[in-house]
Amino acid sequence: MKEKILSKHFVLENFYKIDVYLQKKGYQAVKKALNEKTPENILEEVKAANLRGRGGAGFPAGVKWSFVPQQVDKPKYLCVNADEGEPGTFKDRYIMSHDPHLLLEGIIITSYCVGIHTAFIYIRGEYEAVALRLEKAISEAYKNGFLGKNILESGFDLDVYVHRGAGAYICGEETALLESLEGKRGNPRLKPPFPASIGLFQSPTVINNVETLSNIPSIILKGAKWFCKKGLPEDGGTRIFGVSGMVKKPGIYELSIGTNLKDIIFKHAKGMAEGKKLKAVIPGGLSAPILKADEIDIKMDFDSLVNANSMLGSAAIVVIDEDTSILDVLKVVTRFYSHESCGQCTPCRIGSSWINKIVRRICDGKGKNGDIDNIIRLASNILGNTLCPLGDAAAMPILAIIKKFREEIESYVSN
Amino acid sequence: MINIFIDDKPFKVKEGTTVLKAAEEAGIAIPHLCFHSAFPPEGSCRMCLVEIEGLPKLELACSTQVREGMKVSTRSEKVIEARKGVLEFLLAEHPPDCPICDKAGECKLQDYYEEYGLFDNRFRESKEKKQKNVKIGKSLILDQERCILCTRCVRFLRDITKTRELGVFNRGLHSEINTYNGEPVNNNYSGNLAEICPVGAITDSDFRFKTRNWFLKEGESICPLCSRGCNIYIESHKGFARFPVPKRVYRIKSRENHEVNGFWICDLGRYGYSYLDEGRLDKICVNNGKGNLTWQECVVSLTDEIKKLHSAKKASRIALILNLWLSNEELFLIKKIFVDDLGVKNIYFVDSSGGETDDFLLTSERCPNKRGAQEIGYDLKPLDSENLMNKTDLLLIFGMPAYDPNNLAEIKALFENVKTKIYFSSHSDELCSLADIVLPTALIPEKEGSLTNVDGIVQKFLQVLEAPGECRPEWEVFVDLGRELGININYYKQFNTPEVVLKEMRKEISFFENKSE
Amino acid sequence: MIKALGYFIEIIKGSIITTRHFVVNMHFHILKVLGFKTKRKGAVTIQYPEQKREIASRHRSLHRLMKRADGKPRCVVCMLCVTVCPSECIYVEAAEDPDPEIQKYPSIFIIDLSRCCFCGFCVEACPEDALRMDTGKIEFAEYSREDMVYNLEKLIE
Amino acid sequence: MNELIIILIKIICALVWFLLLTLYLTWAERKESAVIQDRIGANRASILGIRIIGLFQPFADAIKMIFKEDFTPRFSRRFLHTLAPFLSFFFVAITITAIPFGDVLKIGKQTIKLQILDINVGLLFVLAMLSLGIYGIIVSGWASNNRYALVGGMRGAAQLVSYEVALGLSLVGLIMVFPSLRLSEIVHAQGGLLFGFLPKWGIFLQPLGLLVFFFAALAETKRVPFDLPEGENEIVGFFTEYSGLKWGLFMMTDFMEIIIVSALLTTLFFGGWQVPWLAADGFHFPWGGQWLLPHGIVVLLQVLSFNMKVIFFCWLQILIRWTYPRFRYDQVMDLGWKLLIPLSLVNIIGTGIVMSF
Repeated sequence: MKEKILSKHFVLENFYKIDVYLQKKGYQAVKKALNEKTPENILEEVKAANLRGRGGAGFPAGVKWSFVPQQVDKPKYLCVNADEGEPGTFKDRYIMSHDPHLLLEGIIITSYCVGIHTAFIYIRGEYEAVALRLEKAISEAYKNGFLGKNILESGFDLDVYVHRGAGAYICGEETALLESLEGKRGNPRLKPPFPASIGLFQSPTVINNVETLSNIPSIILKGAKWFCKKGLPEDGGTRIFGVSGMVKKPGIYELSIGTNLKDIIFKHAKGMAEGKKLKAVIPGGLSAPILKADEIDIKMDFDSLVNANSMLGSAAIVVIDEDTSILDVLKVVTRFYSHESCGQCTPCRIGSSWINKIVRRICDGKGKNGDIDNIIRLASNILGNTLCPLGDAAAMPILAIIKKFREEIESYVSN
Repeated sequence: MINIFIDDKPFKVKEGTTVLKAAEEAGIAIPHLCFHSAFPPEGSCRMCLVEIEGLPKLELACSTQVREGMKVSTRSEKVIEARKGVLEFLLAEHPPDCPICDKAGECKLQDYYEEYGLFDNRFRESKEKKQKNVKIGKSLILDQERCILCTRCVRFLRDITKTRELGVFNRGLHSEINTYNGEPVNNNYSGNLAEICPVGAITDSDFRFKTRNWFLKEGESICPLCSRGCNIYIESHKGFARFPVPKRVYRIKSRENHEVNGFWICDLGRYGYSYLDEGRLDKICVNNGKGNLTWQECVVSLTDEIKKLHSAKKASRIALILNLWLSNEELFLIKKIFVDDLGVKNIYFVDSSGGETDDFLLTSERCPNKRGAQEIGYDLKPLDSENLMNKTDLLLIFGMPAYDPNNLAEIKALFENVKTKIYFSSHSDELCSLADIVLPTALIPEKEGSLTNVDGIVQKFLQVLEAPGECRPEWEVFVDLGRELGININYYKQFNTPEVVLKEMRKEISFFENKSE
Repeated sequence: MIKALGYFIEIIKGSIITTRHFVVNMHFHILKVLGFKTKRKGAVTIQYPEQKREIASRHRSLHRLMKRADGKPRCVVCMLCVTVCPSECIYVEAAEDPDPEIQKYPSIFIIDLSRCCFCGFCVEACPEDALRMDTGKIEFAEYSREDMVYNLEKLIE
Repeated sequence: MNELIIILIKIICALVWFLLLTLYLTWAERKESAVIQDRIGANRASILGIRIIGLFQPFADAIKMIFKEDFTPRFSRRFLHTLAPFLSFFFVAITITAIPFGDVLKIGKQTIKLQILDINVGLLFVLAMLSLGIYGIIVSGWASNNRYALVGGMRGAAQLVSYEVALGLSLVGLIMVFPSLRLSEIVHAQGGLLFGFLPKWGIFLQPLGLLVFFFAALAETKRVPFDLPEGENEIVGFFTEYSGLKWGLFMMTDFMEIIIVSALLTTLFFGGWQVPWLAADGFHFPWGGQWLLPHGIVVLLQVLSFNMKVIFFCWLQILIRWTYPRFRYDQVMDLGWKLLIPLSLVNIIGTGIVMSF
C-alpha cells in the first residue's frame, strides 16, 4: 500500500491547522467540486466509486444521497455521525483530530451535491479535545471562506455545527442520533420513514460516517476509477483498520479493502505480543461475530465477512490471545450491551440484561445446567426482533461466541 | 381498496391502513401493547410482529402499511415463537403482583400469557428493584416495577393533553416512567392514564383495592355531567348472595366514539359518580298529611289537581320548574301535556351553576340536555320568582341530581307562596321537607331515553342500573299523566317505550328528523 | 306352593346368617368382658368422642388464615377465593398497607361457615397459600347463624 | 282377706315382671340388632359416669319420652287421640293375667296358683283381648286427622283382622288335642310323655299348628316383616301424629305384644312352665332313675323354665325383625288368606283324622 487516502497526513505535525493544510494543497477538492462540477456530476462520481458506508452497515453512500428528494419545502440536513462508540473503534477520532479539514471538505462537497445548507457533526461526548479541535477547524474554515455564505463565490451556503453527544452508545444509531440532535431522549425511531425522507426536524436528512465523508475529496480529485482500484470492484477505496488487543503493534492501518486479516495481524501489526498464541479475532468492532484463530485467513471486505457469518462493521480488529478467558469476553460483550440498551424496545432492554445476569452468575461460579441453551434461546429471540440494530448487535456476537467456544464456556458452567 | 391476504384469506382493505388495523377489521386479533389507535405507532413492545411474505425479518403490524398483494401470516410458527419470546422478556422482569394488581382480569399481559404462554418461568436471576408506590397525580399511583415501558401514558400527555408531565428516565433495564422533578400529573384528563395503561403500572386510587374488576358488569351509558355527552361505561357490582357491597357503581370508563369524545373522558365525569349511590331518595314522601301514597295515587291526585285548575280556566296558575337533566323524550312529553294540551305558560328552568370549560371535552354547561330543550322549543327562561309569587296554585319542580341549584333560596321563598308543590327529585335535599309531595325519580343510568349534546348529536342511552326503591323514570310518569288527564288519551296510549316517543318526535320536530342515534 | 317353599328356604338361610353373626359377635363380646383379650373386636364401631379416627392429610376441615413472619395475614385480597366460592360464603375487603412490598391486606375477611360446602376451591385458588383447610377441626357448632360467621380474628388464630 | 293380698301381690309381681321385661326388651332389641350388624349398640346412658353396657338406656328413653312435647294435631279428636294409646296398652297388658307362670306354690298350708286369673276360657280371653287391641290402632289413625295415619290404621285393621282368623284356627287343633280352654290345664296336659320319652308338648303334637300360629302371631305384633301399619320410614303409619308419652305407649305395646306372643307360644306349644321329666317331687327320667328335689326348687325351676322359654322367643322375634325386609301389602294378605288359613284348616282336618284313629 503505497498511497494512502485518509491517513497520509496523519504523521505531519500541526496538520489540523488550516494554513498547514492549505500548504499541502488542501481544499483542492472543494474548489474543484464547486467550480467545475454540478451536483449531478458529483453524485455520478460517488456512485461510480462504489463508496460504501464506513459506519458499519456498508450502504453505498451515493445511493443513500440519491434517496433524498430534490424538491422539498423544508430544509435538508447533513448529519455527520462522529459518535464513535463501538468498542475497539478509534478511526474517526484520528481523522477528526489529525485531519479535520479533510472531513470538512467531504461535508462541503456532500452538502453541495445533495443541496444541503446546514450540517451537523454529532460527535461523541467523550471526544472533548477532538471536538474542540474540530470547532477550531470549522472557525478557520469560516475565516477562509470555505464555510458560510457564498462559498468560493459559487453561491453555495453551508453552515457546520458540532454537537456533542452525552455518551450514549445508542446515539450512534442514525435515528437515535437525530432524536438526540433534536434535543430529545436518544431513542431510535421506527423505520420507515427513513431519514432520507423524514429525518432531522421532520426534514430530509443525509447521515454519513466521518470516514465515509473523508473519502469524498479524493474521489473528486482523482476520480472514481482510481478510487475503485484502491479496493475491490464492488467495494471501492481503502479502510482504516484499527487493530487493538494482544498484538505487538496496535494502532490504525489504512489498507485497501480486501486485505487479508492474517496479513493485518501478523504483517502490519507485527504479530502477537509476548509470544502468545492467537485465540480469536473480533473483526469489526464488538458487535461483529467473533472469528476463531483458524478462520482468520479471510479477506477483509463486507461480502467475504458476511459469507464467514461475521461482518466488517467499523473495521475495528480486536485480537484475543490464548490466555484470555472467553467467558470474560462474553461478560464484556453482554455487560456493554445491557448497559447501553436504550430501554425502548422489549427484547433488547430485558433480553440483554437477562443474558448479562446469567453470564455474571456463571462468572461467579454459580452456573447451572441449561444456562447456555437459555442464553442461545434468549439471544435468538432478540435477534431480528428489535426496533434498531442494537439488538442484533448484541445478539450476534453472543451467539457466535457461544457457538464457537461452547466447550470452554461449558467447562465454566460445570465447575 | 387493495387486496391483501391475511393467514391465506383474501381481504379488501383501504389503502394506507396498517396491517394491524386491516387484521382487526378482518376479525383477526394481533396482540399489541404499546400501540393505541389514538397515537402514531411506537413499535417498542414488539408484540405485534407478523410474517410478511418476501421479507426476511418479522415486521411490526402496527406500523407496516398494507401493499397490494401483501401476504401476511399472523399465526405462523415463527410469529408465535417471536411473540412468546417477547412475552417471556416482558414477564421476566415483571413482578408477580397479579393478586394485588387492580388490572388483573383486564390486563393485556395476562391475556397474552394465557393465549400464547402458560410457560414456566425460566428467569432465575434477581429482578430489578424499582419504586412500587409512587403517587404521580391526584388519583394516580405508579408502580414502576409493573411498567412495561409502552409509553402510552407519556404519549397521551404529549399528544392529547400536551401537558407532558411524564417522561422516561434512565436507560436500558433501569428505564422508568416518572414525573419531572416530582411535579404531579395535574390535568383534567389524568384518569385516562390508568385506563390506557395496558398493565397495572398506573392505577387509579379511586378504584384501587375496592374490588376486582371481574365482579363488575359493564353498562354502556352517557355521561350527564356536562353537555358534551361523552360515551361511557358504567361498571356496577351486584354484590354477593350473603354479603351486599357498599355501593353499586365502582368505576366509570370511557367508551370509544369518534364523533363525540374519541377515546377519552374528563376526570369530572370519571370520578363524579358518587351521586348515583349517595343521598338517594327512594320513597315517596307525602308531607301534607294524606298518609302514604302509591305512585298511582300520586299521579291520580296530581291529575285531579290539574283537572280542577284546567276546568276552572285557571291553567295560568300552574307553573313548572324543569331541569336540564330530563331526556329529550321527557321534555317533549312535558311540552305536549302542559304547553300544547293545557296551555301552561309559566315554564322555567333551574339554573345549574356553570363551570369552566377546558377547550377539549368539558363544556361550561354542567347539564346534559340544554341543546335538546332548545331544539324541542323551550325558551329556557331562568326562574323568575317575582312573576310566580301569589299567582300560582300548583308548582311542579324537578330537582338537580348532581349539583345544587344556585337559586335555592329563591325557590324556598317561592315555596311559601304556592298552594301545592310537587317535587320530583332523585336525591333527598332541603326542598324535600318543604314540598307537599316528593316523588323519587330515576337517574339517567337507571332509565332509557336520549340526550342531545352540545353539538346537536342525539344519543340514546339504555338502562344499566336498577332504580332503587320506588324511583320511577319521569317519562313513565308523564305518559301516565297524559293518559289520566283524558284530553288526548289515544295520543299518549301509544307511548310504551321512549323509543316510540322519539319516533313521534322525529315526526313532529324537524331537528330530530334526521338524527339516527 | 313350591314357590312359597323356596321362599321358606331363603328365609331360613337368612336367619342362619344373622344368627351366625349374633353368635360369633356375642362370643367375642363375652370374651372381652371376661378379660380374654382377642385381636378381633366384636364390632367395627369407633367410640367417637373418646376414640377418633385419624384424619387424612388431605381432609378438608375448618379454614385458617396463614400469617407472614411478622404476624400479619398472608392474604393479599386477590379475591380469587371469593370468585371461585360456589356458595358465595366468603367476603373480603381490602385496605392499603404502607409497606410497598405488601400494599394490600384484608381489613375484613369473613367466611360464613353455615353456607360453606367445604369444597376447598378457595384453598386451591389461593395464589399466596394464605388460606388452608388443614386445622383438623371438624367439630364446630354454634347456637346461632351469626356465630357461624367466622371473621379475621377467628380464622387467623 | 288373705286371698285378696295374695292376688294383689301376684298382680304387682306380674306387672313388675312384665314392665321390666318390656323395658329391657327395648334395650335388648337395640343391643341384639347391633351385635347382628357388627356394632356395639346403645351403651352411653350413664349414672354418675357408670355405664354398665348401657343398661340405663331404657330409663333414659323413658325420661326423655316423658319430657317430650306431647303434641296433639289441630282439628283432631282430642279425646280419642289421647284414648287410643291407652286402649292399645290396656288390652295387651290385661292378657298377662291369663298366663300361668308356674304350677302351684305351697307355703305352709296355703296353696298359691302362680297365675293371676285361672279362668276356664283363658285361651279365648287372651285371643279376645289381643283382637281388641285393633281399636287402639283404628282410633289413633282416625283421630289423628291425618290421611296417612288413617290409611295406616286401616292397613293395620285389615292385617290384624286377617291374621286373627288364622290365629284362631291354628289353635283349634291344639284345643282338640288338649281338650280344654283353660290355660293352666293345657300346660298341665303337656306334662305327660309321648312314646315314653318325649315331653308331650304342643310342638310335637301340633307342629303345623305351631307354624301357623307363630306366623300369625308375628303378624299380630305389627313388627317387621309385618309392619305395614307403621312403616315409619316410607309408608307412614297410624301413630305418625303421636309424640312423647303417647307415642311411647304405642311403642311399649309393641314390645309387650312380643312378650305376650312369646308367653303364648311357650304356654301352648312349649309346655309352659314344664321342665322335661320334672314332676312335682323331682325328676323322673325315662331311662329309669330319679332325682328328688324339694318343692321350692321345683317351683323355682318351673318359673325359670317359663322365663327362659319366653326370653328365647323374644330373642327369636327380634332376630326375625332384624333379618327380613318388609312384605309388600299384597304379599301379607296372600300369606294370611291363601296360605295360613288353608294350612290351619288342613291342620284341623289332619288332627281330626289322627285323633279318630
